Amino acid sequence: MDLGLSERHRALQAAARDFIARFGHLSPPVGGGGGRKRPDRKALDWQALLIEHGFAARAVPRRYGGYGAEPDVFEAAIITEEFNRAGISLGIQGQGIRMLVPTLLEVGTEAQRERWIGPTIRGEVIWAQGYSEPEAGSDLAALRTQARLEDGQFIVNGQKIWTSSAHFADMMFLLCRTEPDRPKHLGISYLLLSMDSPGIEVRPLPTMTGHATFNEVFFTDVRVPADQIVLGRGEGWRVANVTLKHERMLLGDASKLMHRLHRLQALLAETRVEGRPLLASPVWRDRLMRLQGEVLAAKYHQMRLLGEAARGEESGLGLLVVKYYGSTLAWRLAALAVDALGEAGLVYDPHDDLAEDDAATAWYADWMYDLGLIIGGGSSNIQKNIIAERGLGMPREPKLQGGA
Amino acid sequence: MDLGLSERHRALQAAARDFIARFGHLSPPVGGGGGRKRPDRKALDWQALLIEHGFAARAVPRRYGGYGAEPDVFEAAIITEEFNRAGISLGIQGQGIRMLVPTLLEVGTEAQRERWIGPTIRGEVIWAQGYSEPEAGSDLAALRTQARLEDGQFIVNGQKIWTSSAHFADMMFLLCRTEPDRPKHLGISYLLLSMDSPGIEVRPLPTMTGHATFNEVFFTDVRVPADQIVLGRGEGWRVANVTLKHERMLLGDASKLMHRLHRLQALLAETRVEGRPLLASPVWRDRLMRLQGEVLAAKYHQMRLLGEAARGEESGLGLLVVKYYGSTLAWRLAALAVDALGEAGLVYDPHDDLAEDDAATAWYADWMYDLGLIIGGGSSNIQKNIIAERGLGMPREPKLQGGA
Amino acid sequence: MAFGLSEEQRLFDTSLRGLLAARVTQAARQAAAEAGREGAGDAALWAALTELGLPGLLLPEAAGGAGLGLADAALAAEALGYHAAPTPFLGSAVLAPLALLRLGDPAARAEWLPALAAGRMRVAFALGAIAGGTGPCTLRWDGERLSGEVAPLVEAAGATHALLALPAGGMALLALDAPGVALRPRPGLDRLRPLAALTLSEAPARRLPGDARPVLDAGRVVLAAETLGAARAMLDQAVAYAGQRRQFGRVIASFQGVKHVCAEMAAWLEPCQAFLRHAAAAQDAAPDAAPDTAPDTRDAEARMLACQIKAHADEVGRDVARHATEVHGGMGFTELLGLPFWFKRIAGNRQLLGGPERCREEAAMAQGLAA
Amino acid sequence: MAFGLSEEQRLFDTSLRGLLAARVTQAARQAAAEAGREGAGDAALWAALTELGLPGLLLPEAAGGAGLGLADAALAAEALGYHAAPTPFLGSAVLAPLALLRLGDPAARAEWLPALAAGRMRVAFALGAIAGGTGPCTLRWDGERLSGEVAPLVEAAGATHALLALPAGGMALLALDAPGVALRPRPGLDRLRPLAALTLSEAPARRLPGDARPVLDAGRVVLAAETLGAARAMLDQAVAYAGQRRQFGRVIASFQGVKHVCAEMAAWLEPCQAFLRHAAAAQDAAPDAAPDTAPDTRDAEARMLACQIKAHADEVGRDVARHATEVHGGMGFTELLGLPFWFKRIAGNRQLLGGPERCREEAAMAQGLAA
Repeated sequence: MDLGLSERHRALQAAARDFIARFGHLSPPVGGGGGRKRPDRKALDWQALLIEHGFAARAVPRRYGGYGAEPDVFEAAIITEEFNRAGISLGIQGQGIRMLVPTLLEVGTEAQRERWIGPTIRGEVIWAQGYSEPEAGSDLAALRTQARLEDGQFIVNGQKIWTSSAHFADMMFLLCRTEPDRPKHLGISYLLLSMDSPGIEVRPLPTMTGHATFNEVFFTDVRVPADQIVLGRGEGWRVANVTLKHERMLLGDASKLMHRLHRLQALLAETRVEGRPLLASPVWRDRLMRLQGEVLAAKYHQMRLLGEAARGEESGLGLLVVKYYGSTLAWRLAALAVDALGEAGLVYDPHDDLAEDDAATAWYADWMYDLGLIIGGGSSNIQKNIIAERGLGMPREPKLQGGA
Repeated sequence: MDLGLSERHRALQAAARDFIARFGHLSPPVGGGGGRKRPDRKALDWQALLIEHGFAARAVPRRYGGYGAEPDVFEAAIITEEFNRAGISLGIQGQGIRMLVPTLLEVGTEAQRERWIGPTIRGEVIWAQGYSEPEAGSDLAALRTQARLEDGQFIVNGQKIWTSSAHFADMMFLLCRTEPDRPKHLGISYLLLSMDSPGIEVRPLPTMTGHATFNEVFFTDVRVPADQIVLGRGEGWRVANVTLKHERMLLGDASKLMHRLHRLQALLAETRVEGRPLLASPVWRDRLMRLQGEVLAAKYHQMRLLGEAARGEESGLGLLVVKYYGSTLAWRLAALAVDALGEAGLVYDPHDDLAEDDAATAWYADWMYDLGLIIGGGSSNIQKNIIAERGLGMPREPKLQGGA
Repeated sequence: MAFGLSEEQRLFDTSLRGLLAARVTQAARQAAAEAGREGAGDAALWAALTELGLPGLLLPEAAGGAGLGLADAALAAEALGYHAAPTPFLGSAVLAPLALLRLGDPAARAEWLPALAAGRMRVAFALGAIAGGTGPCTLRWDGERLSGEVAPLVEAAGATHALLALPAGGMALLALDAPGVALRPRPGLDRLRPLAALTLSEAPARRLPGDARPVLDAGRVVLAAETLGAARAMLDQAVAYAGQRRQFGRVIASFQGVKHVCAEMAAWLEPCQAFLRHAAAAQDAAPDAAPDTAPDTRDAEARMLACQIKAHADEVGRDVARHATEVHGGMGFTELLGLPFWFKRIAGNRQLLGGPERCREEAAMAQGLAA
Repeated sequence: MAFGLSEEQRLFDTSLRGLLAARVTQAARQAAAEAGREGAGDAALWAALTELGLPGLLLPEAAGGAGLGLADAALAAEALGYHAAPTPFLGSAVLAPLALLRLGDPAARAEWLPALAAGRMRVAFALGAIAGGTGPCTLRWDGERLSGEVAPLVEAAGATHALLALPAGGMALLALDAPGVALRPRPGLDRLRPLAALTLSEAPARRLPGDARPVLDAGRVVLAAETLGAARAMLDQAVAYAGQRRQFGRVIASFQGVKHVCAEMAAWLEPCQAFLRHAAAAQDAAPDAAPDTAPDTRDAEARMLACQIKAHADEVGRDVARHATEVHGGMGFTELLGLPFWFKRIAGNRQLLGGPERCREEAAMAQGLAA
């Protein structure tokens, strides 16, 4: 149902469908590409085609190599929905494009924008995110990686973890402590550094999915030119929050849930036990229908948030619940799939290129990776604190005697 | 299956079955009697018959009017199971019999035992429990009802809430603060007082079930003879813990769950939608079977705890989880029944004598009352703290800056 | 629709909530509960709501109505649920108007629509025959007369008429003061929505032939709206109570245990609103279902959404009702703060017009996933 | 049985757990996972367990076994699960011995029981044909030869034999080095329980005619025991980790949010143990099921308990596996602490021999509640 689309949005929807019909055969496989390994020729060509037609880097100004449309959250949602529905790649989805580019557009210098935005949106420069540290999981203020300024260069020492594309990235945006004397949040800076710099060691981090997705990165006297700082010294926390804002408004969560629901329904229709499809069994059907209700809530809730964003309204509680609701629901969708796969689904054969995984492996990988997402970037407990404190106005955890 | 019963226990089981066959027709209706209103003639006669045959007050010494058997948790479990299975009353179940009598047996004076145990187990003297206060829900140490000693009498002032049989009780066992200068737990005493004393006002507390079950009790200069204290001044906390220990080892929780499961199964078999019993629908059957698995765990877990108690072993974690597990499971059993009742079950017609309630009303009342039980005597949060701290050895809540 | 409210809707919502906040006090609920036991409704509240135009919300302007849609009715129902208002909105302002508009002939409309719009008709309903009801329903036609029994009849207190779904198909509308009508009030769990058992012996009744499911669907959306409004009220009360109640030297809202329970409730509840509004708008967009024709895709989607929002609101509502009560501790179990009015409204709504299992199965059927 | 352990059981449990704690280190699990990819098992661990008598646990003393029951096998499985041990206990020490004891003729027993007791036979299994398996199973007899394919074959690495449930009823036991046998190792989710696809072309095999369900039931109890042991290990690790890991200036075990999650896990897990022990003992008490006779009540109760303990352990196991991983934060998602070995053991066990839905439906059938 298309309730609520304006004429302009209907036109974009039609344009997307037309593009998919004409060029869809050129799309790299979905799941491959962005994030897990360097884009290949096919992915780079596809990305260029998407930008040319305004289906990628749509709101990036032309002078930086983008399509130059006005930012419009509905347009982005429509594009995501149409491409997902058709099973067509939305192009390169790395952290550079999703997080760094909007951040530079908002708070970067003109020189930084000119140097990095174009190559990044084209997929020529791949970025890794250097935020998490082993001793500062949910507690970013506790981060320890240090950078001291010496002869016009920052000298970085320390360790990052969960850097998802570090093994093939060209660059990293890094949070580190440059002002050890200032209070926790105020001592952090946001640096851009080359992964080719001497003193960087990348070690793959083995995780439960078996995919080579994450890394640990060790820094020993790594030198970064002083102009590769975003905003200024001690402003890293502010920059990170800009990035986070873009992450939060990231589209596609509900679209991912809808897409997964459709795959799940197909799985239940295909999987037979004693000759009968699981979907014909009321117990399995009821589980599917229950999840469908929850996914529908996510879907229309996202449309509401998009509307609020478009009208410049603060979404407050509505926005704060999205991550917790969506990540646990995604896990439960995958859990039903895993149950449906049964014994035969226990064959698990992960490839580095996710697009090569068989269906059962993909479901199990999703299931485990989603557990990682529930944990990552603030555990469920942190999410619930945020919802309660910022969304419902409940008091913060009282300070401890003696502090720490 | 009777795995694990010794010959002696089998003999008791046979005796119980024989008793039920011979005298079961004399039983008052289950649900009526104990706890909600004063026992009538029929209930008193039945109680006398139960004591005579050793199915009530079994382990109370003969000199206090009991049956005089050695305490044996298995015997109690067998009796409970047989009577519940047959739908026959286990006699009067008030807080006097369940909590005060074992407490007096353990820490009362000889005079206190002689005076109160006999009339209590016969159902002639009914007790109310005076623990909870409006401002001290889960936090007993915060209780405010005061008693000062004056001319050989305690003078009680204050307010209690959740006193379940205060509107017809003869006596109350009361926790109150007698030593205002001592630290919180050490200032409490445990008094026995007559509900006929001047200065007591009992107001019914309207609750969601609509049954007249609970009261608020107000004390204004109520006089209690000084020898009606159990143990001594400031020992109330210790006495309450003795009572609590008996409450915790109370039988019948798993038996209640089993009994409820059977009623639930019968309900699903009887209730028809479009001519078809709900039990024939896989979705309803699966919900029932899932609950059956959880009830079976409760059932055998209780047998394990009984065995540990019989062997004098500490049950630790195993005992600490019982209340939380059992009360939430009981609620979920009732919730399935409520769902099964559908629209027709919305007719809700509670009587003061619960035995007169129709089946739908009884299920709804159970459902709401069980929510009260989840809340009562320490909310779920308190239960989880206890399990984590005492059962798993996790640290206590850190002290606040400044305290309170 | 961008899931926001229009200016008109916002104004309507504000005035309705203002009226309800002023009139539906704890004492008013208590009084209505007592009156319901005698079979009477809250006439003064109904009169005030009539002045605001609630009974005619869905009726065409020609019939004295406001000509609005189910999106507006759902908005009203959210507010009514939020205040646990004792009022026969569902039967009188939603089911009966829609039944007449969709299934009634011109004569029936002419006879009844103006009375409905003016709030003079209060219509109790029994739709169990097409919604998996567990109560008896032996209604049958004998010419233009109706005989048999049905229970429960819902919103029965103070009702002037009854709208009935019939086992053989179609619906019937009849006056409760007609000959051959015996109404026996029955106490209900939700004392603000009184019940009755209805026995008919050749009672005169008007036939409303055709597919009654669109009427049922609209009712489900409105019940979902009410449940979600009530659940939001319970969450708000739980957060407020936790911010005042002290235990162990702190307000309990500062304990993670309490905070996380509230956060869970909010996480479940918050995304429901847009779903509800979309499901309501879909009812307005679905074409009138002509009897005996296969519903088209759009109609099927509207059905699916109505079934799913009801099922989902029922599930979320139950969780919120339980946990908000728990946050209140013993106080939530008493009637002192009135919390059980909301608890029972949510519990009752779950059972009406088909519980979650039933609604999910119908949703599967609407999508061709079940026979 | 008073749900305690006998002195013998306590000693056995202590020595088994001691052996496992010493041998099944993180490095050993990692090595076994690598070896499993090549189709090999952990031969040294199996040899050590053989010395302790594990393979012959259920076999009569005359055959070189210990003559113990499923209660003891379940005890062993709890310990193996607790240590996520890479060993073919289920197939070689439970399913194959019971299949031969219950369905084998004297010749079959004489041929194989001593080799089983001595740990020389390692028996992979595929029981999907009678347990709602989703993999292919086209096995059929051609005289005494067996043809067709089946997958997954479980505990395949290092296996010498295979025990198969057949679609037409009964079971078959065959040597994997026989002619006509093609085994294709397949990587499994639980890398400590390797899988294979098996294709047979007129392979020589031994018929084990009769009702294979009692063998299946025993397997379900043992899987439940393993899952519960693994879940307990995850809870213990979560509590220990939370007691060390500091965030926001405190160990995370002092946050109610973390404490309550651990308390929930304990509340679900703790009551399972007695249920498990009773379900195992019920298997020992149930009479041998004679083929083609209706099972008596006692047998039916043993069936019901086996199905229910499997379903319940699967559900509790999934919750514990998820939440114990969450308590570990990102560390739980990595293999650095090895936590995924337990997670995957629990996840895999859920799928083997029938998932919870299947087991609950069979439990209903055993009670005459479903056809």
